[in-house]
Amino acid sequence: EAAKPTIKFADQQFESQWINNAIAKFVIENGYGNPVETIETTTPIMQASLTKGDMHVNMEMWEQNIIEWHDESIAAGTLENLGATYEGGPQFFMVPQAFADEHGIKTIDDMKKPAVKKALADPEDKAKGLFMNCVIGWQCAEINRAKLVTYGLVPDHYNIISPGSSGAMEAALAGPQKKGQGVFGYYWAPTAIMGMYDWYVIEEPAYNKPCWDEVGKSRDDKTYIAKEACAYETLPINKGVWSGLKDLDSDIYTLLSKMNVGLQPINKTAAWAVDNEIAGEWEKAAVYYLKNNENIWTTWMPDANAKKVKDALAAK
Amino acid sequence: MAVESAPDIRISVRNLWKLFGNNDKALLQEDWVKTASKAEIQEKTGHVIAMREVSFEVAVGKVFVVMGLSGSGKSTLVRALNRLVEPSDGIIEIDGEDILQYDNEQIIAFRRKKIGMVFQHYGLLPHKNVIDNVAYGLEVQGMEQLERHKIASEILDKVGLSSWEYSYPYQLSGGMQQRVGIARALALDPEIMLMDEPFSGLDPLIRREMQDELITLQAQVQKTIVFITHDLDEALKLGDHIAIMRDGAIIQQGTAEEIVTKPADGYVKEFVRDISKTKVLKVGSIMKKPKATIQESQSPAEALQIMKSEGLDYTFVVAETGELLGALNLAQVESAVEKGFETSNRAINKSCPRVLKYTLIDDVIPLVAKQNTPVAVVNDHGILLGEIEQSSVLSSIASS
Amino acid sequence: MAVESAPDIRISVRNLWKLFGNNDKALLQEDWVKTASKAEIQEKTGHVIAMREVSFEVAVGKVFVVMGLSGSGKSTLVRALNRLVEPSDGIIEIDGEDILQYDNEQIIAFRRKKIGMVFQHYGLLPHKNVIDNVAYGLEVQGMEQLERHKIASEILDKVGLSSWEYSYPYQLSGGMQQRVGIARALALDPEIMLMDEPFSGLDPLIRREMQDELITLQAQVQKTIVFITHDLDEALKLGDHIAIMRDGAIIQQGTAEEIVTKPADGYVKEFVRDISKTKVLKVGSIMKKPKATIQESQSPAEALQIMKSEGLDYTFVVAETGELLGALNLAQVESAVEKGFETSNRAINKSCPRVLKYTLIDDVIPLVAKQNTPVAVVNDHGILLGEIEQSSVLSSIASS
Amino acid sequence: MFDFPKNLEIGYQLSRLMDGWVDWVVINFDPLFRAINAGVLALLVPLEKFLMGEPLSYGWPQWLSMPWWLVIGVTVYIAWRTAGRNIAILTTVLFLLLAILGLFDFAMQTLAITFTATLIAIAIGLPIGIFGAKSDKMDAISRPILDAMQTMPSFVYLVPAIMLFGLGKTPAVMATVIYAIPPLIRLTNLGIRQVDKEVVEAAIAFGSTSRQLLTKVQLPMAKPTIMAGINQCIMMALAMVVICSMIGAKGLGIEVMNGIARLEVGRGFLGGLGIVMMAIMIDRITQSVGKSRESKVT
Amino acid sequence: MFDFPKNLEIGYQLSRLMDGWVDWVVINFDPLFRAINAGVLALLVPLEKFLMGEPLSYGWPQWLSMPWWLVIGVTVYIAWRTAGRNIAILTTVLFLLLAILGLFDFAMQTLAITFTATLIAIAIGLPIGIFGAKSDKMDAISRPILDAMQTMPSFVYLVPAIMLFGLGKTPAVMATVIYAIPPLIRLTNLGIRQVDKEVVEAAIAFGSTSRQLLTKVQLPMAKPTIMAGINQCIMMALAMVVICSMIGAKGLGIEVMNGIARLEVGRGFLGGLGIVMMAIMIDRITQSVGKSRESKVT
Ligand SMILES: Nc1ncnc2c1ncn2[C@@H]1O[C@H](COP(=O)(O)OP(=O)(O)OP(=O)(O)O)[C@@H](O)[C@H]1O
Ligand SMILES: Nc1ncnc2c1ncn2[C@@H]1O[C@H](COP(=O)(O)OP(=O)(O)OP(=O)(O)O)[C@@H](O)[C@H]1O
Ligand SMILES: [Mg+2]
Ligand SMILES: [Mg+2]
Repeated sequence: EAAKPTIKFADQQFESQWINNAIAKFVIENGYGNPVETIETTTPIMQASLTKGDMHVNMEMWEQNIIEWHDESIAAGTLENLGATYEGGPQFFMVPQAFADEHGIKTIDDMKKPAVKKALADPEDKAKGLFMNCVIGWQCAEINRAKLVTYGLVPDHYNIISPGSSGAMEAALAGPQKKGQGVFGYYWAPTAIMGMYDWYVIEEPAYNKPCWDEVGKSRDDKTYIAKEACAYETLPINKGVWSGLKDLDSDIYTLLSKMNVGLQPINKTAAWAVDNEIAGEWEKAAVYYLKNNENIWTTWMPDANAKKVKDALAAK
Repeated sequence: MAVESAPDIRISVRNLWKLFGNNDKALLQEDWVKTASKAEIQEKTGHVIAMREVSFEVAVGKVFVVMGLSGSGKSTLVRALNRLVEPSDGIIEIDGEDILQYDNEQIIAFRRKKIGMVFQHYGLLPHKNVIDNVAYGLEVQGMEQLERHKIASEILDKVGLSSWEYSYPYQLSGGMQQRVGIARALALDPEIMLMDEPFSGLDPLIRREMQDELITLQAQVQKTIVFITHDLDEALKLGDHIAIMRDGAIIQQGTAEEIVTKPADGYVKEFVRDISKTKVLKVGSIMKKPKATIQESQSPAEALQIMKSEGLDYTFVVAETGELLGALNLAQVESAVEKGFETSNRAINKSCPRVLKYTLIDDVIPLVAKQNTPVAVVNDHGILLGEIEQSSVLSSIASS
Repeated sequence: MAVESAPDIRISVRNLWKLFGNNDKALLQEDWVKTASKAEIQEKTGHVIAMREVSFEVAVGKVFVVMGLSGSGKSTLVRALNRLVEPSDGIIEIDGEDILQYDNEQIIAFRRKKIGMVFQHYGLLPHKNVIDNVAYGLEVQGMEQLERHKIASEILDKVGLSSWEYSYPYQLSGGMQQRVGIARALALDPEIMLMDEPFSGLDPLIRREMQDELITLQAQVQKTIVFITHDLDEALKLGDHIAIMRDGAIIQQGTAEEIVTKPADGYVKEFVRDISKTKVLKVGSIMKKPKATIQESQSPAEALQIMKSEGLDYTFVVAETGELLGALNLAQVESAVEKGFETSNRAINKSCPRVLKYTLIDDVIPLVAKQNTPVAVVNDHGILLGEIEQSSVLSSIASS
Repeated sequence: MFDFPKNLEIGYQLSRLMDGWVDWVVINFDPLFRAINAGVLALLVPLEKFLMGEPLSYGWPQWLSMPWWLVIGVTVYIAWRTAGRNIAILTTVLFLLLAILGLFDFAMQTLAITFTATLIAIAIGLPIGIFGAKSDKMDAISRPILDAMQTMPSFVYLVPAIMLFGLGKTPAVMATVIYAIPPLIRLTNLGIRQVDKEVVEAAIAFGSTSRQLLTKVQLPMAKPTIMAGINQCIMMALAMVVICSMIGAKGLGIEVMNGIARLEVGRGFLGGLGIVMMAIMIDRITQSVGKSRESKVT
Repeated sequence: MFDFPKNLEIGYQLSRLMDGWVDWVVINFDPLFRAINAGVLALLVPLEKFLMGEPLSYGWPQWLSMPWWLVIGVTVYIAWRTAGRNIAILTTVLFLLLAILGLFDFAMQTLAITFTATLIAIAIGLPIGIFGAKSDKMDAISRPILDAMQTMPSFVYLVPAIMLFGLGKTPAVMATVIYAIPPLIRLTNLGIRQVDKEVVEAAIAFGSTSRQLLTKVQLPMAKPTIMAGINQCIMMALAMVVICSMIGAKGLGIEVMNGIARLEVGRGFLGGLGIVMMAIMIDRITQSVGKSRESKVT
């Protein structure tokens, strides 16, 4: 059955996507017989490729961060959103757990305490603390800024620093944890960094739509200060596929549109991967997931395909 | 002052100018440039004058030597002759054709057939072996490898490098490299050879050897050679004609003798100061008329009387035509008178030494040194022209 | 064969060896190396032999010239004298001290005080102006700028560059740059000057000028000079002693005269072939004993008899001590006899020309050329040693 | 005091304009870029398969491919012939290290791309360099362009390149060529200009046409410098390995990216070490190709 | 035929080991790196503020800062004195372009980092280069290390650098120094080795100590080559601008990152153009500092 087309997955170099790609790869290769290729890339490259069909599937689009492109591409008919891969990746502000304990940090207002600020001092401007923002050019970077301004942390108490890649962001968060020092930043789950270290998620006002609209206004217009701010909405993490995928292989298209791995199972799998030091062999994580969550993944496909997957699993 | 080329003139250069710079031809239209000094032109226009109204002729088979200090324009001149340098103005006629009118194809053909060049730093192709270097001029003409190697091989034989054919230039000493350079020029069998300080980089021993070889070679091949040097001895040794340049102009040209005896100015005089005159001057220039000569028809008694009255104890006997027949000394005349010979003729020493007028003084010194009597100077037909003595030779040496 | 340095010997070099390579000292312990050829050593060990058993001495105030073809080890030798090159074996004594035993500080002090050096390519500091170049040796000694500029200024005056103090080397011609090089060496007022082909890069006119200047300067400053050249004329002009090197060894050393008249081998002979002997040989070497001389006490009649019997028409009159008193010719003697003088003494021409035995032949040529009679050769005390004639001078010229 | 003459509108309009151009090119020249893409891949894919010991085409017998030990053997032989024993030993050691660390296949992918990019760079850069040596005007024009090619961050042209060529090896090769070609052009230019003037004069004096001058004299004599340019070109190409991996070209860069993304410094470092080893290997070999001639000549 | 001698275990253990080292350094040397960080920032932050026309410290009067037109004026003056009229005009035009495109502040941030990195590179690289010129052994040892510094992808050492210093300017400066220092070291070494042997001999012959030889002869004469090394160093530093921005150093790279992240090719291109303009400007000025001497000397 060499004639079946290769399905190409984007690999943006973060853990949950690696696990999801591995699961999809295992299922497709064993259940459907299509070869699967994962393409290591960065977000902008993924954007440029997915709409051209150089890549077919992105298991985690995080489209809020690239919302303009997402909406334009959907409108132009080059991209399809196939719905959630899992229910929602939470996004939040956080500090190391030990740091929170030491300084009694609970809410976002606690971050204004002079002792906290001092511990997080910006080496370039010792009078203020430093906030680790998300990647330059992502929407979250502007949202975070808008929120911090409204909370009164910026510009009076904190400076913002933005990394240029998720790798840099992780390194900036992991360094202080290794040293047992404080760091204040934005992140999301499920991620390796959340699994590796203990973090305290800072309390913010709960998400609500009017508040978020305010934040959105400030996001788009730097000069506008939102009247209120609140925590991120927990949005589902969606699959984006090239609009030509349906024609390329409708079975795979159908499979992907049904595929929802579930937040809890994925978190568990990620934790297992960390504990077992799988050293980049993500297939092991996929096998772990598939063995433990048969009830979930069998719903994605017809029985005949599921049988093949089970056979393959049994061989592992 | 265009000179009609005589048939045996190979190179004729007339009023050649060269200004280095972008605007040379236009500048030469301006009158002040023609007379301005080199420094002045450079300051005002940024152009460097390298040749100024250069005119000369070289006859077939002759060696024309150009001398002058560094920067005087020697290289520019010689490079103009095969248009490696494009003159700003003037005429260069080679065998009667104005090569400055040649188009690109003609000039390439001209370079391939008529004119060879030898460079101071040899200018060999470092990536080709000796035989391919020598054959280079043939190669660019499109000659087959077999054929051109055959020719190159013969030439290398001639310059004594037959066992080095497959060596690379860097494996050869300077003298050997320059031999390759000469062989390369000879391989084209050109009528003209341009040699720009070919021996300047060599050790003195090797240099002398190369000069001697060039002389031997030239005797065989009879090329017309333009040779640059700033070594005076080299110029004297090799050159038929010598030109001396300063600041782009030829300030004097002529034979070595002319230049040494009549330097045009103080600069030339200084230039030739160290020269040993005996290597330049001919016997003719220091001979004196004999006080008296004896006609072959005069009797010994008459001869004796003439000699006594002039205070001579040695004199020459000539025929009516003026031809030198021999010499007589006082003792011989006296014995002839005693013996009663009718003519002096019978008493003379016919094998008395004689030298040609055109001999270099240097070459007659051994003869004169041995001879206590004056030596006769004759022309090609044996006509007695004068005599030289030890003292006159010594004076000529002393005056250098 | 250690030679005890006489008090007036400034440089004494004994059995100096140099092998370029990492293992030179050890290699020199091996016997075969001492006799092996340069090529053999290089092939077997990769070491290049640059000095082989070099020994010589230079007296205070003398100019010692080293000659030889390229690669013969001249530069290595001269560089060893201030330890720019570290000899592999041997002894160098300067004023009786073995400088090879000096430690780093001593050698720096030695270089600062005792020994100056002039380089072929001038070796000027391109980023310093002329006066700072000249003052460099003083600067590194820590002398104040004002003081060292004063000294440098004086020296620059001496070499005729006083108006160029603030120019940079690139603005000077080659000859001027070399003058700066010489001034730099003189500024330290060292006892010894090392000069490694200082004039080789210069145009011939300028070169001669520089040689003349060096001679003038040396007459004033009286340094002990080791001078390298491969130009024979330069060597003759400047050198008191000459050494000729080949493949690292000195194959002959001595005065110019010794080398020219008794070349040690064919190589040296070839080397000196072109030399004009009259510039090397002294009058003493070509003088002959007069056939007869007249004692001042002898009577004119006796003198006449001696002259007749020897066939002389010109002879010298000497005192009992052998001192030359004057000359007599036949006519003078005859008239003295007529006049009845008692001693020949009264008749003599006291101002007859005489030359010293140590005069170069070249220098007496004008005199001899004018003189039809033999010229007397005397020593410093006026004692008659012999006579020279035109023919003997000419023979000496002819034999070169 | 004075106000800043900043005019953001201009910048904005300018950038929109450029966006428009890129779109226009992407849309209108698609066939051209498809053809280029096909050409590059036709060269690159078989080379990569060959180096990785895969059959060049489906259905070909396995023995028509090159097993890993043969790749090593041939490379070491080349190193030995051109660069001598020491470099050959170095090459062997580095290759075995790559193999033991499991980086061999990645290294071959990287090698294939580097090699292809270098070939293309030579094909383009050599003529440009030659032309620049002959024409001062051309030289003056090309200089700032080359400056720009070297300092313009490659990220900037990656996105248009992907739009033009799609994801994969071709934009990687193109980006590499852009980044790596300037030293080749510069050194070719320099090398030809530096050829001993007297030798050039000699060649002209013996009747060379300008074509003969170029092929028989200038290029052979400039070879050491041109080789240095090629060497530099390869080195710069290797500096693009990680970026190439970002746009789907695989190779050693993947290891680096993966290592970094997971904060496994060691893994990234090993990947980086793989690149360094390749670089040292290729550098030493190509450098000695240039030098061996040079040291002979001078 | 033969099996691949791949041993992934070794690679894995090796990378774990390195991870361990990095952790160990990060945890144990924190005070040291804090001190370095403080040192670098003490140099860099005032410089940046100065160039951007901000008061150096809170409470300082505004006039103690440098307005944008003065920055331009001074730079143009320097360009004019060192490089002549043409380069001065070029500098003016490029500066005004930067200002009009709204890139001036970014450019000044970039300039500050580049300048600081270059200063540090000179402080470290010059002595190493000098030492390398004196000792063949040192030279042989440093050569592969320099190769590695240049070809090791900067991503690899960025992660540890960020862990050590946190996001910000210091790791950016450090990464820039690592990447940009090799040509400076190499050219310093080369420059000193190339000094005319006869001039060195002359200096020794006149009794220079080795220190005097270095300061009075070798360094002044090697200056053109060393300046070329500094020039190269700056150019390489500018090639790191985008990467610097990725780790929080602000500057022109931000524009590039923003443009790319939003697929606004034009915006990224303008940012890139800003870098190119800075590069051309600095290149022309520093190059002529080196050349003016050289052309005088030879
Ligand atoms: N290509 C050129 N451009 C500008 N000036 C030049 C050029 N070639 C030569 N000159 C100048 O022309 C003048 C004559 O130079 P040329 O090389 O002919 O002198 P030369 O007599 O051969 O000197 P040398 O003995 O040093 O070889 C010099 O002043 C030189 O600087
Ligand atoms: N540093 C060195 N290392 C190795 N060999 C050297 C070195 N310096 C000189 N030699 C060799 O030593 C020999 C003598 O060289 P030296 O420079 O003393 O000759 P020279 O007589 O001064 O020649 P020239 O007339 O060319 O200056 C030559 O064979 C040369 O190749
Ligand atoms: Mg010349
Ligand atoms: Mg020498």
